[in-house]
Amino acid sequence: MQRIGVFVCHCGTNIAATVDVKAVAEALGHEPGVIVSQDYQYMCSESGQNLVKNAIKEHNLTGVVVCSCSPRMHENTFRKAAASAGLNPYLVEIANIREQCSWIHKDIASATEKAIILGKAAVAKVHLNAPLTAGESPVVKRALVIGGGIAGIQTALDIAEAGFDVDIVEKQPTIGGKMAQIDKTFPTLDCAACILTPKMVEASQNEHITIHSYSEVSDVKGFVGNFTVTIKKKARFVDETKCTGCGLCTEKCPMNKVPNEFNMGFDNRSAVYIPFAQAVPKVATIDPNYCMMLKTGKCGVCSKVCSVGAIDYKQEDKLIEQKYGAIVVATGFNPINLDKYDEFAYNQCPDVVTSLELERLMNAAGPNGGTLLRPSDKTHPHKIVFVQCVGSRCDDSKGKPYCSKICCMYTAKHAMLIREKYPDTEVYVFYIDVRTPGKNFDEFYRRAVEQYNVHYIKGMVGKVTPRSDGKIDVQASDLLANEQLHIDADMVVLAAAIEPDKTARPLATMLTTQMDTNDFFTEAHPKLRPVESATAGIFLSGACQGPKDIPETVAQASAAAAKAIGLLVKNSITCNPCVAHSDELMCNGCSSCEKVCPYGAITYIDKEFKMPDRTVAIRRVASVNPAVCQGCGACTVACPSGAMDLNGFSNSQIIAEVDAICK
Amino acid sequence: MLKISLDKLDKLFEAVSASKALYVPTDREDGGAEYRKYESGMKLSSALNTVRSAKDFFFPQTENLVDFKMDGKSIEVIDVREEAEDFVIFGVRACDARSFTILDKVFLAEPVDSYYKNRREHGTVVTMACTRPAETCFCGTFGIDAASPEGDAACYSDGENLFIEAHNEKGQKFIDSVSSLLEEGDTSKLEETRSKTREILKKLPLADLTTDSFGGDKLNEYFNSDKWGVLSESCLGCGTCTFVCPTCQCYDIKDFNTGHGIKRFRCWDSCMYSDFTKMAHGNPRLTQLERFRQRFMHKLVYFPANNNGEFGCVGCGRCLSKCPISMNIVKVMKALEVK
Amino acid sequence: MQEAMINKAKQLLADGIVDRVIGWKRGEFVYDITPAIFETAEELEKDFVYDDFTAANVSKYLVKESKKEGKILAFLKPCDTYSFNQLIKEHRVVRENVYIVGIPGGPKLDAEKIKEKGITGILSVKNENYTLKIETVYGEETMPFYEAVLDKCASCKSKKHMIYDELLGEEGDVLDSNRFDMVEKLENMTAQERYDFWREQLSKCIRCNACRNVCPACTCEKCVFDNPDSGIENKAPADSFEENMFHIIRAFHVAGRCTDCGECSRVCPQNIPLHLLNRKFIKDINTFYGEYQAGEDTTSRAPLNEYKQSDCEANIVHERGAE
Amino acid sequence: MQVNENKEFQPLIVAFCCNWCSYAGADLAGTNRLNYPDNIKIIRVPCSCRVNPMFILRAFQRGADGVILCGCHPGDCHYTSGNYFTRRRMTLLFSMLDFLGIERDRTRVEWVSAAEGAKFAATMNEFTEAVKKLGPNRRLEDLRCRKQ
Repeated sequence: MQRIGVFVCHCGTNIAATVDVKAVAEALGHEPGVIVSQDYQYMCSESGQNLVKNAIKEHNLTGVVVCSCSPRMHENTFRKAAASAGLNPYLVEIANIREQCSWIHKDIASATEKAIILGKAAVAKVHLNAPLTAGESPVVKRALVIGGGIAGIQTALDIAEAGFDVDIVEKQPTIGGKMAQIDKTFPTLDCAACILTPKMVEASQNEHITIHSYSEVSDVKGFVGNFTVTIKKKARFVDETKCTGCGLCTEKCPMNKVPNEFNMGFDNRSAVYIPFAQAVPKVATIDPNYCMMLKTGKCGVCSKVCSVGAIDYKQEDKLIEQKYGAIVVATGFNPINLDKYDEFAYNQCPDVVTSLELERLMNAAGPNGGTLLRPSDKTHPHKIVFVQCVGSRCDDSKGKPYCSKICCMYTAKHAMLIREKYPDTEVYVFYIDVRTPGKNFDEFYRRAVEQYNVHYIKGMVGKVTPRSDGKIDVQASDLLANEQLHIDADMVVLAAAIEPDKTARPLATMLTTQMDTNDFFTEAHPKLRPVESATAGIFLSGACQGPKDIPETVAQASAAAAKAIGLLVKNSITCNPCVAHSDELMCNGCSSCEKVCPYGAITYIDKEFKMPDRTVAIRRVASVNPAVCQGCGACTVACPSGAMDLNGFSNSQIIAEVDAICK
Repeated sequence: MLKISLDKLDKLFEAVSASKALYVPTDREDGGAEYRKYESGMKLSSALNTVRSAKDFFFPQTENLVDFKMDGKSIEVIDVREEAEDFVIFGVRACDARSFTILDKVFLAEPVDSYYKNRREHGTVVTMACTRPAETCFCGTFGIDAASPEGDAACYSDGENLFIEAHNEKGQKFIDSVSSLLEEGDTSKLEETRSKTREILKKLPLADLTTDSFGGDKLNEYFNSDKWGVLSESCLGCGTCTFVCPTCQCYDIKDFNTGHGIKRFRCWDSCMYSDFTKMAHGNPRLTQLERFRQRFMHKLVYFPANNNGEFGCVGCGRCLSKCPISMNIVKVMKALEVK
Repeated sequence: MQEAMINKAKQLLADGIVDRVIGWKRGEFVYDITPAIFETAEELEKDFVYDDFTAANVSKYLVKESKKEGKILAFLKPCDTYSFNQLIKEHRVVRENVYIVGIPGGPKLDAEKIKEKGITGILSVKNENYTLKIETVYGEETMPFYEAVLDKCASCKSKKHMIYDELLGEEGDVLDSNRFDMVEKLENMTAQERYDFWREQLSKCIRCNACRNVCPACTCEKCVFDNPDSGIENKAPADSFEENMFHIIRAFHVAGRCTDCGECSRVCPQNIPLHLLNRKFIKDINTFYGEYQAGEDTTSRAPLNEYKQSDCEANIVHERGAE
Repeated sequence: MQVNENKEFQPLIVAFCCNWCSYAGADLAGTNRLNYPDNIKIIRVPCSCRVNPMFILRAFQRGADGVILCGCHPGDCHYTSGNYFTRRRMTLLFSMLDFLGIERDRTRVEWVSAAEGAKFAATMNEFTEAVKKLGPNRRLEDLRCRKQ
């Protein structure tokens, strides 16, 4: 039999002025199960709380209803009070008779009547409340950062700085990412390599950081504080521990006509290679697609020249399993493929390049040693046309609906750098809008226009046609002057839209995180939780969450690190006990709940059951991980059999409230 | 025998319904027939029988037994029983008429079911002889003559006139109440019709089905028969057969919380349901095989064992045409019977 | 076709590819055909039937049967393959334990439709050039084949099998059916007319649960209506509200999962057009969220288990059509 | 259903409010002393997606004349996606109720943020008026539950 105490608060005159609190206490005292019903001036005050505590002890209460202000205000207060008096805190319910009654109604009679109904609903609910205990789940004090670009490096450094072990998984042979390919950075025009490579070295030397280069995440299990991740270390056919990075093998390799992806294919590398001089780890990798030894078994030059015997043609992919408390996703971006953009002649004309290709063409470590030459005939271009928004802000299926955010600024940078170095070169920029919000960004762009006389023309390029004389005819419209233009350019640079890395979607599936339709990871809250994914323990860093420039990426990387550290410093996490749970006898394993869970808290297990007909059967049933579940209840409605229910807001509790209100 | 011309039937209905509720089978738009309370202009159904049996009149699908009024912590018990008003059911077929005898054995035996008895006493059953039995009919198996139905009063049609005779006092009272509309008629054509009907009954596909292999003493013979597995394997466990059956009499008693009180009601239950007769310890019949067996064993063995050999089936054929998977008592009897 | 099926089943049994066969067994009459399991060639020879009255969808039986030892052969009509696919998607059947032979589907006949014509005492029914020759104890009757076709077949959505290991007979196409016509007709009525229509229909309900128990999408271990703790348990409609609620919730629980196999209406002893409720959901899903056919595949997300940010708001219901 | 002195029909309205946005919005309406009718009785749920169609039917069964469901604006759900599921479920449910001839103005979904106290009050005022116009719920009530 329930022994329920009801406590009606006056809240000074806040409630008592419009609600007859005595009448409310009197009426609720007659409800079944209620054995004590009192009113008091300020229930949340020390003495008010004592009233509740004493009543719990004196009457051995099994449930408490406080008719007072919003539960958002004092639910915790009264739960704590109950707990200190030895009553499970989840046996307390609040009837909101202030914000939702006394403050909005003027007529005392009807406000009192409503307060009584709200109180009855709370009594009806508390009848069905079950004592709940917040579970605890230990936290593994190690973080995983997926992606070794500037975002991943920064996050890893910050986490390591706090004293936690952190592993970086990078699919390329070296960390560094896109930033390593960039020449200069806006708006300061300092050299990207000069600011990035010290960080790469720092990461490699930090005792807390382990870099798994040339590796991929192949499986993720577990949940916040306790992920088990399988990392596939791809065979690089070079013993990382032995290789000194001397580079002799790369010089001697006879297969030296492999397109060099680091330089966007503008020059060649050998089959055994180190991506670039400052690569971290500085270890050679054998490209199995080109290596003669691996393909035909005939060659072995690199093995012969290696003085430390690091070459190992028999090396195989290796799976390593590691436990982590937190995972940070930093998988970054790529420019989109421009094959569908025939109008810009990207595939027909070598002098039509993307902005990232231009970075390499202008880079001192690039194919031309930093001299800007046309890829076709290695001559100086004198007229360069930049086309903005190639594939960005597109409403057709060819491109992306969003703004890639960084193009306006890097194009201004390119234009400025070219005008600075080659003042005889004319630069045209065709744009839809110039978007330069950011510290010193607009000033930077205005310098390009005002100081460097870059021709900014509002309008889209309609067609790019390579001509037989080597020039490129650029047909465009100038929207402001309202005229059609033809420019005979030497080079055309396309600001290709950027998109999330292709590895992101399968990764999101493994991590049970959400993605938007463009494959950008979805943050837990667009304003208030921008670096967390909705899945607890998974954080987002850099362009995997949305287009970002370097300063923003680094800021977000550090923010993600801070969130991860906030998790890792805890020895265990307290779980919200108001979580879903599945009645295994009723569950039919249909997976509906799993599909609507935003947190990946539901998994399926095959379990042996004694069936009602005395047989034993293996059944697939849902299992909710209380450490991951956040208690939204989406699964409870998706479940047709009603096997899934929610602690604290159970079907029967809500129905009891409905019944009480409609009585 | 007294008669009334078939085209004056509405006059008879008007007269009866003027003083008490009269229920007649009528056609629904969807092709089925059902009993409806007679109102002017209503046409008597031409269908052989109604989809639901006539047992509803005495044993409705749900019925309120008692109310509890709750006010705060106090509970008051309210007796909802009221004396039923007189009513007449017209057009009951021979099979359904026999079903009342079977239900009486259950509900009127001690302890008497006062709710059932109340309605039974106030209801007059006017039956109607069949002239066009269907292939699913097998009332003859249970000794029922479709051409001479039981009931308080019985009607027979010869295609032009409706003849009516009383079987008891209640029936006589009914006839007396409409005697001004009736006149003495020549039954020679009627006898012809009845013998024709009996000829048809003999030609029906199930005419040779007998109960010879069944009865109260056959428990051991059939309970562990290996036929039950195959017979029940496709049973969906729905309640169609039990709910259209005129003799199924099981019910469940439940409480419904109205918010301001409790209504204790009973409703039909089905032995085909997995929670049938579920008790604190669980369920006595755990598999569909057991539940399926229960239903047919009850009709063919247990019921006759307790009721002087009377079977719990009247051969109306409803389950034959309504079972979603066409499994039925005839198939069970044919599978089990010893030839 | 029946002969070819029996031969196929005998061969698969003989080759040890399957251990059992689920099909249909001959009844007492021409139309009362029962789904059944066959284990030997002799049983098949004796009782296996596939004809114009063989309408029952056997896919739901595979929930149980596929979990037993050995492999079972199931003959699935096109409409049944949708149900089976949906069951695979919801992990209700063990695919590996079922050998599916796709067979041509309907139109199948409805004995009730014949009886509605006043034809009774049926002894045999023969289809001669789409005229039914019906022998009865009262003499021979005829009626056009198409007037006796099951409603579910009259608005057939597909003659194409969505899943099979082997096909017998020709493969058909997905059809451009008129299955939403009645739903549309109701939508165009006034609210009062719709209310009256459904009250008349649903008040016939005797809560026999045939619709639920035959439904291949209703495979819950324990139905909410049988569960005293669910808050909506009820065994018999004691009030018109309960008639409404049962059918609303039943249809809602299969919304986005119902393949429109039509079994619910076929088995309803009271001829309630239950499929209209399911079709209403299907039509709404198609209109609001894009064409979706449950059972077409085994991987797509059910419409109620996914969303788009651009989905319409619920008040679209208030904005549409006449009140 | 309540009948006050001047015999104007007073509908009973159940409002399900998600804890994070709409319930907070209702609190804000209170804090700002924005009046709305006492016909509205709020039930707090963690997220609008917790609301099972059977709760809504239950309310009508027990005598509610209108049911309104409030949640975070699309995109702002505390649980990221709950209200998107709510939107689909309720669109279909309401459409079905409409199909069965239940007055469509008895049900509503409204997105109210924690900052929209004024919107909450205005919505409740509007909804109450709309339900008043319809009169008592007769098509989806359980006669056994009607108050004598």
